[in-house]
Amino acid sequence: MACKFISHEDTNQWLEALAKDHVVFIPVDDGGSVTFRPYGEGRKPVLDRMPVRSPKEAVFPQNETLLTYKYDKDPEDPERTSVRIKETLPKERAVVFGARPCGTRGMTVFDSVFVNDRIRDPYYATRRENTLYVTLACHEVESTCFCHEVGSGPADTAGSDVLLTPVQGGYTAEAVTERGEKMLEASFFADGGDKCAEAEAVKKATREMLGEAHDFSNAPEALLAVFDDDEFWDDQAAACLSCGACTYLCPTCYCFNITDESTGTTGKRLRSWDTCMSFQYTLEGSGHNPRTTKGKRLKNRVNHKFAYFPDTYDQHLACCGCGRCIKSCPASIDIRSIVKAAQARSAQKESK
Amino acid sequence: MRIGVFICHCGSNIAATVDCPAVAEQAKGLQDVVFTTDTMYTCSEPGQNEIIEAIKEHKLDGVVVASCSPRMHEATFRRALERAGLNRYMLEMANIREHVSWIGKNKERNTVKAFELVSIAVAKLRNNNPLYANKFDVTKRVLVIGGGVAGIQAALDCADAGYQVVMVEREQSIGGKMAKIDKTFPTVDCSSCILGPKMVDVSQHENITLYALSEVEKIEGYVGNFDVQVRKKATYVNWDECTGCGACMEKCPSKKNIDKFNEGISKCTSINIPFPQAIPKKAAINPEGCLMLQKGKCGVCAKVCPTKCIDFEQKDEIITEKVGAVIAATGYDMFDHSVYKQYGAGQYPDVITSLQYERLMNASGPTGGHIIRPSDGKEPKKVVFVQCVGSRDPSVGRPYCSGFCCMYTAKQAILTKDHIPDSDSYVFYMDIRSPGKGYDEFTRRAQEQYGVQYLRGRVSMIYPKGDRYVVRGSDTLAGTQVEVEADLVVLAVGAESAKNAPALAEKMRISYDNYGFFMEAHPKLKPVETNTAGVYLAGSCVGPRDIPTSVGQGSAAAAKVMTLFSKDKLESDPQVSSVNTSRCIGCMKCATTCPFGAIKEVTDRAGNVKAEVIETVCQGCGICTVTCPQGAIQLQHFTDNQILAEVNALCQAQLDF
Amino acid sequence: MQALAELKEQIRQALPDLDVVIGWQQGYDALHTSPLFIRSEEDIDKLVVNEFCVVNPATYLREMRGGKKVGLVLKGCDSRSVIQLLQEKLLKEEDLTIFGFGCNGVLNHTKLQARFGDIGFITSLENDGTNVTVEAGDKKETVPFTELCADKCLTCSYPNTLQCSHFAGEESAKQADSATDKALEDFEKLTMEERFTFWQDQMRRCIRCYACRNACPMCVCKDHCLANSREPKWLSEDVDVQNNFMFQLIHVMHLTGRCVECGECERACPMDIPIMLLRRKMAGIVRDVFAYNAGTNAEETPPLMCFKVEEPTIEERH
Amino acid sequence: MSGSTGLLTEGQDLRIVGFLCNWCSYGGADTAGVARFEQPTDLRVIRVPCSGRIDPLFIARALLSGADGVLVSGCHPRDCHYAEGNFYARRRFEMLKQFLSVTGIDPERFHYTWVSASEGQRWQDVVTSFTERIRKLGPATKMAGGTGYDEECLKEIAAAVSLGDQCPCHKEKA
Repeated sequence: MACKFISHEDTNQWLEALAKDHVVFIPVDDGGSVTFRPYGEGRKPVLDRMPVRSPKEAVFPQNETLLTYKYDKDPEDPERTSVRIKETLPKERAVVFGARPCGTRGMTVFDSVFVNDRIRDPYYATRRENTLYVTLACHEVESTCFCHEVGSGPADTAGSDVLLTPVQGGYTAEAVTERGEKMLEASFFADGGDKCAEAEAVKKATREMLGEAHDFSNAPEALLAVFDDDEFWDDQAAACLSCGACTYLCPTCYCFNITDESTGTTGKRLRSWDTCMSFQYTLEGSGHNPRTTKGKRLKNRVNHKFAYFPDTYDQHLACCGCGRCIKSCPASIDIRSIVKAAQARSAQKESK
Repeated sequence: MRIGVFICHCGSNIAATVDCPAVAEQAKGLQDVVFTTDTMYTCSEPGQNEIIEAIKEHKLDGVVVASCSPRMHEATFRRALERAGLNRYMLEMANIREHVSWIGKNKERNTVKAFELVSIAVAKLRNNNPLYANKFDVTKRVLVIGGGVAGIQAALDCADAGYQVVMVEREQSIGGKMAKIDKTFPTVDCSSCILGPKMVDVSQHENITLYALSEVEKIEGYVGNFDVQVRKKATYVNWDECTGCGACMEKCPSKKNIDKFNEGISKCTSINIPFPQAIPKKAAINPEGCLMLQKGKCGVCAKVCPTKCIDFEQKDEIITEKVGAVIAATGYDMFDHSVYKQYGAGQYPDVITSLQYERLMNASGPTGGHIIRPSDGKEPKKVVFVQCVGSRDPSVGRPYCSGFCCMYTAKQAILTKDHIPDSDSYVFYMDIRSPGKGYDEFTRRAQEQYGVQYLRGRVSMIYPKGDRYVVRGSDTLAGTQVEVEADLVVLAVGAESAKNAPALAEKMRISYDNYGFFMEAHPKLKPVETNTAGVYLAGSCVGPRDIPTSVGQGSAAAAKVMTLFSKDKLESDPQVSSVNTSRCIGCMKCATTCPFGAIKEVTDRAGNVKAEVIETVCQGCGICTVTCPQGAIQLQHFTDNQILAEVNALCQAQLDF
Repeated sequence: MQALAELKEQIRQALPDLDVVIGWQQGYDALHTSPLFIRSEEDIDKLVVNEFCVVNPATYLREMRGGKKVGLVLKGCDSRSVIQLLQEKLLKEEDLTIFGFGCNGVLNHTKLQARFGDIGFITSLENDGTNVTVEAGDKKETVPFTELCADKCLTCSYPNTLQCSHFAGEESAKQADSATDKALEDFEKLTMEERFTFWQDQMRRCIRCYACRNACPMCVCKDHCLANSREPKWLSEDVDVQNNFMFQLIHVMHLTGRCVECGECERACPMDIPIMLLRRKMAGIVRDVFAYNAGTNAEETPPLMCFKVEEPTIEERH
Repeated sequence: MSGSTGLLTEGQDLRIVGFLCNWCSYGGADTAGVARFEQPTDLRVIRVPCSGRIDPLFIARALLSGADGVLVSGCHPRDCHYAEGNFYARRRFEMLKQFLSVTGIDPERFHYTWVSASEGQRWQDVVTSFTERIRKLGPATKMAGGTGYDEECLKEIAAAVSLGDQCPCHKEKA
C-alpha cells in the first residue's frame, strides 16, 4: 500500500476541500466532551482525545426517519382517507475524519448485520456507501484501551478507507480501499518518503504500550459454561445501573427500535437506538419480560459481543476494544474483567 | 375511531361572530372525523335527534359538540349519546359560545379559535374510553352525631321513615343547648315543654339506638358503607338496670362537683342525673369527684341503689356500627368571655353569661326559677345586657355575627320584667338583627311594652362599685358616654364551633372553616351536604343557627338520607382514578395526598405493595395522578394522555408535507 | 488510614446479620473505584475509602426493598439520600445498617479531564487534601484540591455521615468553602436568551441513556419511569433537544423537595452535561420557600406532599 | 391547515394555553362570557376537574413544544371543590414558576391565579392582562427539534446534499 504524507496545515485545507461536497464529521470539543460534528466555520478537530461518541452515528444515527406520512381526507367525503408516504433515504455524502481505529472497526460489525447475502438495509447501506472513514492511528493508550485483546490494534485498518498515522509535522496516509486511494489523489498529499518508517515506528511503539494481550479466544465456550449461573451474572451486574451509556456509546452496538411518532394527520416512522440494558428492551406486549433482572441483561450484552455474534457471523468478536463502555460507565463496570471472570469461573467448574 | 362533529349556531348567539359552516367544513380534515354538520340549536329536540341519527347512520363511536359551556349542556348531550347506544363518556364539548362568540367580535379570529377548540376536543376524544359505573349495596342505617334539637329532628324523621338510626351523644343526656333554655323566642313558650316530648320519642322509638356519654372514635368506608366505631365512656352505672330513681344522688357525699348542665352556677353530686327530663334518665358517676374511684372508699351509692347497678369496674367500651350515611349535628359551644379583660375576665360573680342566666330563670334550674345574684342571692333590680360578646369582634378572632343573640337578649329582658316587675333592664347593642318571622316585632315589644332601655353602643368597661357594677359604654345615637350601675350584668356571648369539631371533621373527611365550623358542599345550593358523599350536616355545626333553622336542617338532612336510601344500589361515578398495577411501585404517595382517603394499600399475589382506589370514595380530583411519579394512577377521563393530546394538538407543529 | 481499618472491623462484626454491605473497591485503574457488594468475609478487604469513592451506594437501595438487611458505607452526602428514602417510607430503618466516616471531599473526573485530557492518560495522582499533583504523559502539575473536587464538596455542610449506626475514624472538620453556589450564580448572570441557548446546546449532546436517572438515589420508580412509557406517553422516541430537555424537567419536578444534591446525575452523565445546575436551582427554591433541606430529617414531610392553608412564603398570585 | 406552524395561524394569535379547573375558573370564564366581557382571542382553554390535576409538567410540556404563554387558574385557596386540590397545586405551580428562569424560559410566560365561578369581571382582567404581557414578550423562541445537530450542522448537511455526486471517490462506488 502506498504511503503518503500530509502536513498539519494541509490537513486543514484538505478538510476544507472535502467539506465542499461532503458532510465531514470531525471530533470537536462539545462543551468539554468530544463528539462528532460536521466540519464548518470555526470548528477545529480535536485529535488528542478519544471521542466520547462513536463514529457509528455517521452511518447509524441515533434517530433516523425512515419515512414520513400524511393522512389526506377527501373534502367531499371525510370517510375517505388516503395516506401519502415519503421514504426518506439519506442523500448526503459524508466523510468521518479522525475516528480511532477501534471505533471505525466497529463498522465491520454493522456491515455483517445490515448488508449481507440475506438482508440489505437500504438506509444503512446507502449511508455506508456514501460515507468514507479517514481514521487516525493511536500514538498513546489509555487505561481502558484493549483493542489488542479483541483482534484489533492501535493501527487497525478494518472499516477504514484511509489510515492516518501521526508523525512529525503531519500524518502519513495509507489508502485501505480503492475509495481511499482516490481520496489520496488530492493535491495535498505528498509522497511519504522516510515519514513512512517513522509511522511504522509509531504504530509499533503504541502497540508495545498496550503490553501483553489477554487471550479471549475461548470466551464463547467460557461464557456458555456460565450461562445458567445466575449467581455469577447477578454478582457481575450488582453495580450496574441499567442505563444505556455503554450500549449507546459502543461502536458495535446496533440494536434499534422502530416507532411511529405522529402529530395531527402527519407523522414519521422513526428508527432509534435501543439498549439491551433497559428493562423495556425485552418487555413484551403482554407485560411478560424474559429479562427482568439486570444480571440477565448484562449477560446478554457480554454474550452478544463475545459469544453470540462470533457464533452467528464470522468468528470476530463484536467488541472493538475501545473501552468506551468502561470509561463512560457511571459505576466503572469493566467488561474485560467480566469476561475474564467468566473464563476463570468456567475453568474452575471444569476442574471440579 | 369514527367521530362526528356538531357545530351549534345557538341561534345567532354563536353564528353571529363565528362562521359555523366553515368550522364544520374545516373539521372534516381532522383525524378520525367522518361526519360534520352545523345546526341551529343542537340542544333542542331536533338537534339532539340529529346527533342520534348521525350516530346510527354513520356508525359514530365518538361525538364532539361545539356549542355552549359543558357546564351548561354536557349532561344533555351525554344523555343523547346514551339514547343512541353510545357510552356517555364518548362525548367531548368545545365551548365556542362563552369562550368564543360572546367574548370576541372579530369573526375571522373567532372562527379560527372555534376550529382550534374543536381540534382539541377531537384530539382528546381520540383518547377517550367508554367508562362504566359500578353498582354497590347501601346499608340503610344512619348515624346521627349529636343529640341536640337538630340531631333529634333528623333522627326522628329518619326513624319515622323506617330507617334504623344510631344516635351518638357526647353528654349524659340528649337535648343539647335547647334543653337548658327556659323559654324560646319569639313565642315565649317553654323550651322543655316543646323539646321534652321529642326527647322522649327518641328514647322510645324502636328504630333509634341511643349511645349517650359516647363519642365517635373512627369512621371508615364510604357512602352506603361506613364502619363506625363508637366509644361508650364508662358511666360506672349499669344503664340496663338503672331506673333513674335518684336514690344514689340523694345519698352521695361528694356534692362539690361543677354542675355542667347548669353552666357552673351550682354544684352537683358525683353520681348524678343532669336534669329531671334527661334522656336517657340514667345516673352516671363523674370519676374525678367520686370518692370511691379516687380514694377507694365510700361506695354509698352502691349500697343504696335498689337495682344494684353501680359498677366501679366499668371500662370504656368500643362499639362498631355499620351505617350507610352520617348526619353531623354536633352543635356549638358558647364563647368564653374571659378573654375580655375589660369585662372582668370572668372574675366578677355577678357578670354572667346569657346561658347561665337562662338557668337562673328556668323553673327547673338551681334557683327554681328565681332570678338572684350569684354573689349574695339578692334579687337584682337593675339588669344590664351586653350584646355581641364574642361576636362581630375581629380582635378576639370572632368577626362573624352569631345571629341569635339579639333575639334571646330581647327575650331575657322581657322575662326579667315578668320575673321582677319592678326591675329595669338595659341592653347595649351594636345593631339589632331580627330577620325572622315575628322577630322584629318581638324586639319592639321588649322596648315598647316592657320598657327595656336599648342603648346603641359598645360597652368599654365593667367595674365593681360597692356591691354593684358600673357598665360604661357609649350611646352612639346620643353621641355620649353612658354609665349604668347594675345589680347584674348578662353577657350575650356568641357561638363558636364545638370543641374537637376539627378532629371530628377529619374523621368524617369533611372540611371545616377557620373557626372550626363544618363546610357545606355549597353554601346556598347544598346547605346540608358535604363534599364527602353520604355525610350530611344539620344545625349549628355549620355556623350559628337558631332553633327553627336547626330543626329545618335536621329534617333537610334526613330528607337527603332518605333520598340516598331510596335506592337499593348506588352507582359510583366512573370518572375516578385507576391504578395500573404493572406500573405502580407501591410508594403510596398517592394515598398521602388524597384528600378523601380513597386509596388503600394492597399486596398483590407476588407480595408487592400496590395502591388501590376505592372507587366509591374517590371524588375524581386527580391530585393523585399528579403525585404519582410513574403515572401509574390515572384519573379516568382526564388521563395524562388525554390532556397531553390536547396540549399537543395546540402546540405541536405538524410535519411539512 | 485509621477509618478504613475501623470500618472493616465494624463491617466484620455486623456482616453475619446482614445480607450485603455496599461500599467501594478499587476500580480498573488508580483513578476509579467501583461499587463493592460485600457478601462474605473475604470481600471485606476489598473495601477502599478514598477521594475516588464517588458512587452513592444508596442508589442501589431501590433494588433492596422488601426486607433485605442492607449495610451501607456512606459519605455524608450519600447518607442524606437514605434519610430522604426513610422519610418517604420507601425503606425501613430496621433493615439498614449505616457505616459512617468523615469525608474530606471527592475528586471530579470531568474537571480532571478538562485539565489533563482523557482520564485514561493520567499516569499518577497524589492528593494531600489541599493540593492534587497529577502526572499525565509528560505533564506534571499541582492544582488546589478545590479546583478539582466535585462541586458539591465546595458547598458541603454534611462531611460526616448522618444517622449512622457505626462511625469510623475521626469526624471530618471540613467546612464549606463557600456558602453560595458560584456556578449557579454565574449561570444566572446570563440573560434569559443566553440561558435558553445554553440548554439548547447542552441538550443536543444528550443521548438519553438515562444514566442521570438511574444513578439518582431518589429515582425509585426504577423500570417504570414515565420516560419509558407509552401509557402515559410524555416523551417521544425522538432524541432531540425538546424531548431531552423535557426529560430533565420531569426529573427535576419529580425531585422537587426530594433532591439531596448528591450530584450523581451529573457525574453519571457520559456527555458531561451540567444538569446539576437545574437540580441545585430547584433545591435552592425549596430551601427559600419551605425552609426545607431534603434528606436531613426523616421525620419531616416533603414539601410537595403537604401544604399549609395559609402559605406565608408564597406570594399570592393575582 | 398550514404545515409547520401547527394549528395556530401565524401572525394573528399567540399560542396561549389555559388550564382551568372545572368548578371555579372554567365557570368564571363562562360567567365572563355570559356577561359578554370582551377578551383577546389568543387563549385556548383545556378543562380539568381541579387545579390539583394540573401537572406542572403539562405546563413545561406546553412551553417546550412552543406555547407562547400558559395561564393556569383554579378555585381560590380554601374554596377548592375537592377541599385540598389547589393547596397542593399552589405549591407545585410556585416551584415551577420560580424554577423556569434557570431554563431560559421567561417565567413571565407562565402565570397562575385563582378565579371563582362568580368572578367574570376578574377573569376578563386576568386574560386581558396576561395576553398583553405575552404580546409584549412576543412569540417564544422555539426549541430545536429533529436530530441532535444544531442549525449550523444542518446547514452543512443540506449544503453537502445539494452538491451531490461530484466526489470522485464516491462516484467510484456509486
